Amino acid sequence: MAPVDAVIAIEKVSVKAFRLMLLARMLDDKFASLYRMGKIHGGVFLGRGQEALSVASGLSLRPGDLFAPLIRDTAGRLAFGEDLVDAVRTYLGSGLGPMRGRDGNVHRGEPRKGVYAMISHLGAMISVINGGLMAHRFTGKTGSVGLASMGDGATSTGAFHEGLNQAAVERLPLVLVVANNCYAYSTPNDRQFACKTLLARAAGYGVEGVEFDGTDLEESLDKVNGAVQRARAGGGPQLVIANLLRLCGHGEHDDASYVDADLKSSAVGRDCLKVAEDQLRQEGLLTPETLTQWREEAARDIENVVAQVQREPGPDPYQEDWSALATKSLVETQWPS
Amino acid sequence: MAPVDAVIAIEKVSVKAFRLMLLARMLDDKFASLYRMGKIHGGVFLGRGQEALSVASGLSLRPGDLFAPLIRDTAGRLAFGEDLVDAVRTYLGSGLGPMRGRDGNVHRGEPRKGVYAMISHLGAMISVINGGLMAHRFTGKTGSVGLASMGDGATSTGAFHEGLNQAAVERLPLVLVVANNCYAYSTPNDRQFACKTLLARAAGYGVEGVEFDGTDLEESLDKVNGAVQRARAGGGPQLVIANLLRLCGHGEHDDASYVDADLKSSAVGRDCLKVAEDQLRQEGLLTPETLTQWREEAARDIENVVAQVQREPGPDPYQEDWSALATKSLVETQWPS
Amino acid sequence: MVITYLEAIRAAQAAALRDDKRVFIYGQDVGVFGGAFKATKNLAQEFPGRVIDSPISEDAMIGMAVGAAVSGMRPILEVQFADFSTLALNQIVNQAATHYWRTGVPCPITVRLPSGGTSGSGPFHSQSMEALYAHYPGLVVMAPATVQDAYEMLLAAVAIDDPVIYCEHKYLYYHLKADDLFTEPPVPVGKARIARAGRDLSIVTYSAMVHEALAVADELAKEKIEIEVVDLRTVKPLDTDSIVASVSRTGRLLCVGEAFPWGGVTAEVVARVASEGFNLLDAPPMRLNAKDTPVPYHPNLWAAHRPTARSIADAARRLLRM
Amino acid sequence: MVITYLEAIRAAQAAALRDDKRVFIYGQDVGVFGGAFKATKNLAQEFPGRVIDSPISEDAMIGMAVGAAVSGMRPILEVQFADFSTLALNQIVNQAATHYWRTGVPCPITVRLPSGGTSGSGPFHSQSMEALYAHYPGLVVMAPATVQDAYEMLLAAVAIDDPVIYCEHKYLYYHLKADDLFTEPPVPVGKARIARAGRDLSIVTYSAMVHEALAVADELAKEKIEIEVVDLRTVKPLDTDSIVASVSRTGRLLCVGEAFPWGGVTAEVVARVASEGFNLLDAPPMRLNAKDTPVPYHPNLWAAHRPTARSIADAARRLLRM
Ligand SMILES: Cc1ncc(C[n+]2csc(CCOP(=O)(O)OP(=O)(O)O)c2C)c(N)n1
Ligand SMILES: Cc1ncc(C[n+]2csc(CCOP(=O)(O)OP(=O)(O)O)c2C)c(N)n1
Ligand SMILES: [Mg+2]
Ligand SMILES: [Mg+2]
Repeated sequence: MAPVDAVIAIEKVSVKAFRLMLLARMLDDKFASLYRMGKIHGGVFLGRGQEALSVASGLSLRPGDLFAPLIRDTAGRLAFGEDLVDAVRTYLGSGLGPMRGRDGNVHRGEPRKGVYAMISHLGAMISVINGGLMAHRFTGKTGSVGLASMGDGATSTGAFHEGLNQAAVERLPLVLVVANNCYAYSTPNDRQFACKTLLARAAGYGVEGVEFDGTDLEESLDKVNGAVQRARAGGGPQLVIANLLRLCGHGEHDDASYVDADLKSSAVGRDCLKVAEDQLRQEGLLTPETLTQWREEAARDIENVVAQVQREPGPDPYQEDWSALATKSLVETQWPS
Repeated sequence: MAPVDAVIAIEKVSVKAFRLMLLARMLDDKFASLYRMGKIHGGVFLGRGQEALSVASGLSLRPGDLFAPLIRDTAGRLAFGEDLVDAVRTYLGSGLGPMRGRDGNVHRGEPRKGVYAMISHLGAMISVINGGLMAHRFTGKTGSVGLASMGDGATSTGAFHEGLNQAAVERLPLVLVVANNCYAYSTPNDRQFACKTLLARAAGYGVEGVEFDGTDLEESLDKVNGAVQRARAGGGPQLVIANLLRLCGHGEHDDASYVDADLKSSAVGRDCLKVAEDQLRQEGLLTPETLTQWREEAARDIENVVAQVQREPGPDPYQEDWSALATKSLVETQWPS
Repeated sequence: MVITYLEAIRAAQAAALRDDKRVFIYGQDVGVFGGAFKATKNLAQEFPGRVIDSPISEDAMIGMAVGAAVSGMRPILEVQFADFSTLALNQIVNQAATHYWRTGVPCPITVRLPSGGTSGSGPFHSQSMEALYAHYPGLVVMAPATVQDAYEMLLAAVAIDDPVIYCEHKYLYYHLKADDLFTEPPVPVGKARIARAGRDLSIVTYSAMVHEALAVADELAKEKIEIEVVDLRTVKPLDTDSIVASVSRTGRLLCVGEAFPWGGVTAEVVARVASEGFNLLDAPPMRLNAKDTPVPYHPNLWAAHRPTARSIADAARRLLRM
Repeated sequence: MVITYLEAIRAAQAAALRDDKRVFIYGQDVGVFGGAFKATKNLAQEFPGRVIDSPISEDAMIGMAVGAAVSGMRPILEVQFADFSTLALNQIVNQAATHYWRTGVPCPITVRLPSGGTSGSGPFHSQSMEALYAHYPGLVVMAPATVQDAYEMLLAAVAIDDPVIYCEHKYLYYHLKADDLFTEPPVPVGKARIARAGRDLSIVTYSAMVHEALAVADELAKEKIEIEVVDLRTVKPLDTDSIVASVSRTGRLLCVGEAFPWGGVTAEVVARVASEGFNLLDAPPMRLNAKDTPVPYHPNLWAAHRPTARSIADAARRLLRM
């Protein structure tokens, strides 16, 4: 049996994790409803069903680590310390957000705080994390890790391969977390790869791998944290495969009617939030009252932030300097001027 | 014990293979000497030390199959039926060669005969082979296979990953032959990948794999042929890893001084031509007299062809239509005209 | 009957699949799902085994198409957004585009690139990449602006023996409608089209910007200014003759494009007119492009980033005063 | 002392490594081997742990540089040949080039591209890719033509807070020599240089073609024709002021580039001069590029494919008669 302290620590983490999952779910739901009301300029992409894994990624990291979240990582971002307002500002394109209305929705980050801003091209963030870790190595910053999120579909990109192999050659503390949600947009696993499990890839890169049920919060916390610890301790890159199901469309424009009904009713189709709730209840860590209270608090926080951001001005094209260079002396004259 | 017929067949193949290896080695040597005499316009890249594997690739294929040879495949090309004169014409840039002086040295092919013309970008030919095999599938051409050659270094490219994964998903009869010659230009394996053996990659794609001593002709014939047979029989993609050493520079401009002396004196450093010669001698299939005779024949053939091609005119820029499009009505006017 | 630009693209693919056994379609989610934009809706069902979902492997997608084309097929590729074709660039410009010239064996592939900006799409789902492809030898680069062209040029792309980059504009998908697929006499591939005749100023443009230019022509017509709008249709080959002929009628050239400002179609057009039609010009030729930053997400910024009817009209007025 | 263009590149990297701890070099075979062209010879030995061999993974090479740069380093990347940068294009144009604009955090990487044609190198080891990179917002694109510029601009590239594409010409590596690294006063980055003054015709060009143009100027000087040669140095930003100023002196513009003819530097230069300096031109501006095919292998074809002193002189004479 684990010592009492450790049990309490784990419990606390799972409680914290659950609250973050709840917040993420409700924030995502809010984005979906704003989308339906036509208040969002582009697409909306949710993490529904993936919050347990995502929150585990965010909570396994500590300040000084590097994180490259992907589109379904609302929970992980919040867990790593993202301010609610940054998420909302980015979705609403506020000029005050970290992306200043230049980029939107899930394409946000704060590199100086260790959160890289994803580009859309799948797989492309892995090598960027590697580079950040190389910088840490060069500057003697030891003990940090970098975690990159990924989907099952993204494992087919050349960038995935080059990035993981690069990390392996340099033996970098990269944790590559694959949310295998059975689909890449409409494309099922069997049109994406032919290996029985993506875990089989680990050996081909000479890295450690672990696979688990990503609908289970405690499992997720345990396994992701384990991988992060191994990387931190010098064990080299870690390939983490979590099996789960996306419980929403690819984006909110998509009804996901292509998702196999059998999968939905199978174990991977469980709602991780419900699973976590049940776990916490059974462990006596959650009462209906607390849940209601947490929900209310989350709802209030979200409503407040959304209301605030909706009052904020959009970016002003006349205030923009319309240049993509940091070196202002090299900016080209626009034609015609 | 194998039935007598089969033994004879194998012997015959190894004899044929040895003669082709000898021819390839001598042709390569000729290119090297032309290079030193300043008679070659660009680089020269040899297959020295890789002839056993290469010839096994070429001999395992039959008409109707597809082949994407790489830079060290003089032997395999000859084995698959390349005319000596095409190789020489390409190296010398003759206007009469298959590439008409437009492309040169190792960048030659005759797609209509099943030999694709490699581009330099490593890994890029795998998916092209896949496409040819898809065409066969669409047109009901069954029983054909496609073989792509590759180096250890090329396994780090995104194209390698995407191509092999694509073949696996489509379960195409692709045979991917990796000549692991321990170096990519000057870069040793341990700066290229971190897996113990590249064979460990096979499982990650859900394909069959085989690894062997590529300095051994009989082993090479046996293993490559086995993979080709499995692919032909519907077993899906095959990853073939052959270990050997490049017994020359990356190109003839390179003295390969970076090659580890221990490797040179180890088993992978054996000269496959010498190994094959010894094997054949021991099996009573080769006498010193035949060897001398074969050498003389090869030397004469090569000298004749080189002499002929050297008399051929180079391409005439005034005869070129200087357009890259097949649809002549769409060719752009050149500026200025 | 009303048919959209997107439906025309779907119809052309259906016709190609129906009429030519060598045709197949390959791309992410193009199968039963019908594609991210539904450009292949029902085609997998109608043509079993010939509309194939690919893994997320842009490089291998084009490589596979090249191999199939060289072996006799006529693949149509859908890249989910043009922006992702950066990952296929090598196979396009070095493999497909060089193949005929190097080997004498044609490589007839059609690469469909959902291109151009729409509100809220941001830096990575809005790009216009025609300049990259047109720069490399060996490719035909199309950018249809009308429903009829969307249909006819896609069929032409499949029929042509060369690799074709077919830039279809996402904004036009649903916004552009026609009463019929065939409303005008067909124009051969490689020829520009006079979308509207005029004699005071030529606006030379392509793709979605043709419609902005036409709106400007409408507006300025109220001031008795006659704008001629030239729709390039293919940006490579570029129909210099028709462009110069238009400038010879109007004496003034405004070239408009939605792509980034350095290089690209507008530079090539203006450079050619300056070289070949110098004496026809009554005023300096003018260009209007997007701004030199990534394509912004917020509609306020987006509208200011790319040319619009308003900024085109401003430029036209300025040019007319010169 | 005699120093080659290649040695200047090596020297600049040595100086950068020596003076700035944030600098490291990453690329295939750049380590103990010293690089395919020996541009990093001995640097791994002199600066242990800071000159690192990469796997054959161009996409990951640039991605890693971006991550390192964003976290405070100043990586120099060597792509073995410019032609292979097609495989890194996505990371360059979408990751590195957009980073500052999107996040406000600069991404100071220097990507060295051994560029341009040499005899016998063929379609895949000869390309000039500056136009692709200049088209995308967010990049500085350099193309040094002299030994001094090779040195000074590479140091500037490392110092600049933006991603720089540094196109170094392979033909100049050994052919171009100088007595000293510093023979002329330094010119700021972004400014063109008058490589030779003249008043009859401006040849605007860059990289190896500067030397062809200078040879033409020498030759035509015998006929009392004074050619002004403008060396662009950076193709983005493009120093329009200096170009227009030169044309204002000569009235005639011939723009020469070694790249493919559609789009690119010559189109951009001619288009800008036509727009901004229209009234300065006494004759139509003229362009000379390579032909619209891949770069050929055989020297006969190669010499006819790209501009040479001879074809430039022909074009200049034609233009002077206009
Ligand atoms: C290189 C690339 N190709 C195509 C796309 C378009 N795209 C965006 S998300 C997506 C599916 C991603 O699937 P997966 O990696 O499994 O992540 P999930 O959406 O399931 O979380 C695709 C194809 C892209 N973003 N990048
Ligand atoms: C994508 C790409 N990057 C770089 C190169 C330059 N290059 C040519 S051969 C070579 C080494 C190849 O090593 P390997 O694949 O092991 O083949 P080998 O030469 O050992 O047979 C390199 C780096 C290339 N051709 N393609
Ligand atoms: Mg998925
Ligand atoms: Mg090798």
